[in-house]
Amino acid sequence: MNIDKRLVRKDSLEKLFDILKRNSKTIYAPFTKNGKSTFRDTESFGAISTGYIQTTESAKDIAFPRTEKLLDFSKSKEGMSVKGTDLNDIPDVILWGVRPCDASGIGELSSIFNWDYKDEIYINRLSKVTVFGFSCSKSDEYCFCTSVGGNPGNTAGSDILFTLLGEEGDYLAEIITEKGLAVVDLAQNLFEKTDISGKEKFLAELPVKFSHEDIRLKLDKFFESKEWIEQSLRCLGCGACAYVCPTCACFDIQDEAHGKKGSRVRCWDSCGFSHFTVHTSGYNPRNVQSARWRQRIMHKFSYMPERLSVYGCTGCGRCSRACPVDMNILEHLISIQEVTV
Amino acid sequence: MAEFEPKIVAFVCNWCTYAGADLTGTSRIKYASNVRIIRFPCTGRIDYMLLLKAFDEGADGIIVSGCHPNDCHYTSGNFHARRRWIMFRSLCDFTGIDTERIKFSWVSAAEGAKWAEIVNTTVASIRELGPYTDYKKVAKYPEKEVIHG
Amino acid sequence: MVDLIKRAKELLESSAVKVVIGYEQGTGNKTRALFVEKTEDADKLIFDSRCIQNLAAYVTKKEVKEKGKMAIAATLPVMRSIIQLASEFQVNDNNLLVLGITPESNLIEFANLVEVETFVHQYQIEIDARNKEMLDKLAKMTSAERWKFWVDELAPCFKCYACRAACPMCYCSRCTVDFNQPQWIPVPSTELGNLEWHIMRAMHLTGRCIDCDACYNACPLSIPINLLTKRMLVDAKEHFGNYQPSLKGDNLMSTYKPDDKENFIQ
Amino acid sequence: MMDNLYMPYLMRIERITYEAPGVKTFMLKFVNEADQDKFSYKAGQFGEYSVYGVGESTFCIASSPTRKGYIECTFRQTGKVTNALSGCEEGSIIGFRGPYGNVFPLDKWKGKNLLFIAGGIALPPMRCVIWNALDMRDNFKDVTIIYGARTVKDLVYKEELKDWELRKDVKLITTVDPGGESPDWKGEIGFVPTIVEKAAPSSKDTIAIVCGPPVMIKYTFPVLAKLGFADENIYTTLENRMKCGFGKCGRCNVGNVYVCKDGPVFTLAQLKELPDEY
Repeated sequence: MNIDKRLVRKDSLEKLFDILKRNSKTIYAPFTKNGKSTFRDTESFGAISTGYIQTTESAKDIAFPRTEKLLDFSKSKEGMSVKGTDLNDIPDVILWGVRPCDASGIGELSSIFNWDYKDEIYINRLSKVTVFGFSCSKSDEYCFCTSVGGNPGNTAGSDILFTLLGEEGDYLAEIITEKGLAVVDLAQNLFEKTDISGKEKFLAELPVKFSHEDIRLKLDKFFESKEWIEQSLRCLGCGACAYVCPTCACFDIQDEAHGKKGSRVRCWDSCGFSHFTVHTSGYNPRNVQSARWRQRIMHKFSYMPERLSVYGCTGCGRCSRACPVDMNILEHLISIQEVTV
Repeated sequence: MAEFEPKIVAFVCNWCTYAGADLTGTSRIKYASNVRIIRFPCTGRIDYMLLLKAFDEGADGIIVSGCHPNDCHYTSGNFHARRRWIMFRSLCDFTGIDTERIKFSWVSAAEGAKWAEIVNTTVASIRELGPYTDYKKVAKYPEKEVIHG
Repeated sequence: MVDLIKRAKELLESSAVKVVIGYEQGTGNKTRALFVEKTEDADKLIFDSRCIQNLAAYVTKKEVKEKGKMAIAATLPVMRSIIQLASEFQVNDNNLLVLGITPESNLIEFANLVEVETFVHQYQIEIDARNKEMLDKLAKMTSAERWKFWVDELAPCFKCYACRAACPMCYCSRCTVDFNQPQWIPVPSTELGNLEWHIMRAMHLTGRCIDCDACYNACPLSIPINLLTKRMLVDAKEHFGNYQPSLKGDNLMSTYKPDDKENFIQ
Repeated sequence: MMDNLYMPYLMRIERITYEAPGVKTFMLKFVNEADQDKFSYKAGQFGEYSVYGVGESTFCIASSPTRKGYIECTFRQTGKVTNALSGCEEGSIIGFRGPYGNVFPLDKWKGKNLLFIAGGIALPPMRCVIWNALDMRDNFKDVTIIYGARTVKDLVYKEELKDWELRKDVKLITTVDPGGESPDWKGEIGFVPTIVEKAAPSSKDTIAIVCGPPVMIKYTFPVLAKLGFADENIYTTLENRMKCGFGKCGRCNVGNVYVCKDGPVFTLAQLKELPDEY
């Protein structure tokens, strides 16, 4: 559909929030605790964090929760009964305040969960989500969306994209999808007709720092490079980067049971953990941190483009911000581009 | 509604308290039947994680008991255990785990009556405190569908 | 830090050590670990008040250790960690040289770990005022309030194990949570499982933690998990006397006294 | 509505065979007949077997698709799930989802000689294709099986080995590591690569299928090369750690190749293209 442009007054956002709540929508919005922001089920407009360049955690939780039931089982005298997750229980959710890099990350996550085998739990969760993207008017030294094909006003992945028109201004709302339109229908009078164009001047300026195509080509012959060892020497092998990443989808499957009842659950996992690939025999194909760091970069910039035709990185810079030892992905990618093979 | 019957798990050492509990029985001393006894070679072997798991699996109270100091079959197992209990108990206190629900005691093989008394007073006090709903609420998983942050 | 750069160059030139672990300028206002193997890279070494990462976490890292003898730029918490690690046989004079940085930011080189220990023992481990206040606040709460506090604080934990990775004392090649027979702690992030993990972490660090705050600084969600180990430190002091890491290896939780006092065992 | 990808079939353990110390074979039947009807697989594929409350474990389907109405799996008791499986009795219900992965291209092999080389617990992944080939025996020329284990006790499928030994249309060579023989052992003594070299099967018109512990594979490939086998005619199966089985969980990839989707069956020629991460 064509993108429909509307004007939303500054003070209308709160009204919109209330209308959505009255229509029994669950609203996931940025919430700050201990100075770190994540997306939470939010009851009041006032609780929503604002002014962030980027939330600490990504919004992927909404379609790919950190811990998620796949099925329930129970044993009884009559035998074993197994029941899959009831997809009808998934609520309609508004994902509020997502940055364009996060919104576009949904597409990359989906490419994994739709690859050949369709993961209907993920698909159903996502189908219930309406994404309210908010363009970026600020960026920091960790941002690099423009280097991986995005931009601070990218509409990809959002159902409605709000762009703040100047510091104290109103919002330009771009209605991108049918889902977005459905929201407009609930609050017609808040979305005023407008002929404003040219949101670009209100967006953050972010020069391109590297070429992701070049990186991909470079990686084809980079597997054995010593660069991986040098880059990963200070990496401590935690999972912070993977867990805050909007596109990291690696998971583990575990059974959690109490007595005769239990569930099989899917939970996040990370390729950075030393035990991620260990065979039962004890043999580990990726037995050093450099191999695991290489997997992380190769997966995002070589394997995913080759197999799924998308890059596994949106340039949000979260992993670099979250890293306890300052592994800066942007810096490492630039040095990969610069190093001669 | 039926009266609340506390579920108590007792972690005891083989050499003293288990033998003591045995004596309670052979002496025909009656005591509350709410206790499930789990026997260990020594109190030194009783990992604090086991106590947490007992609550996780629905216990309302816990008894940990072994040989009196200086009486350990392995000389020093209970001394090590005592240090661990001191620190674990204060960590429980700090994290808000109800320390009233974990009773520590020394019961020798000759103290059948003491064992009965420990069990009876524990059952009585847990009955007073009621079911450990605070813990069970948090352990409600896996009934809960999705755990968001 | 001119002294440090000079000394690092000398050590590398004379092959006295193969790698010098220090700090360099990181992204923005951050600093980060630097591994100097070539003398020319020593010029990147810096030291200032921002250098708070506990570098002792690297002396047990396989990939770093394999390089050969290490020298480490060590602030007081790092030195304490190293003494504790030495008492647990993880480092020794043959594989580690300590380039101490005094609280006054002066370079002080030690001939051996015994000298490091002597130096470290001049200073008491003190909990900072802000955290002390937090501990007091928690102490005044009711048990139920504390329970709620911790369940709420730990619920966001997604188990990235950055706390474990950043802690110099968490050097086990296979952590309890990586075992599945038995599975003590659920692999997924769950409310109770998170609590169990952090209780277990605090217990494993009791008598070993030297209060460097590496776990808290590493946590991407800034969960105040260091309060747990701090409280353990305070309580250990109260029950078993003043605690200092020591080469004698008499770790608090692996030793006992027949007259240890308690008031709760019936 | 789409099917839940993670929903296993309920399987009843019909029969348990004790194969070797710690090794058992389960014959599994579908609890729901409807599942049985829609289920089909080919030799080489694998599945996720689960004990409810414990977890899932990945291994191949060890029975031949030509034998209808059941599947079999053989596993060694090593980890959490295999321990729990080992504790199951006949009649117990376990979970199975699959089949996943690619297959041995039996159709492509028609008219050729087949040489199966297996070591230890790696006979099961090959058993499906051996029986599959034997059940359509006329399609192939000579069939040779070389199978070795550490000791006589560790040889799996002892009954079937007897069966194959008696068959005139199969040449079976069994071997045990030096020191692993029993007083009445009549087979070879020596490591698998050595025995392959000694047996010196012709590489002409022959497909070699090799399965075994990494060290056996490592030393067998050069022997086969010496015998004149082209890399394209040597097949093996990889067994990387997996959780999902269908290319999502992110564990099993070797470079950009996913063992669960692109494998587990690979030719040596394909393996040589892959980075050394398996």
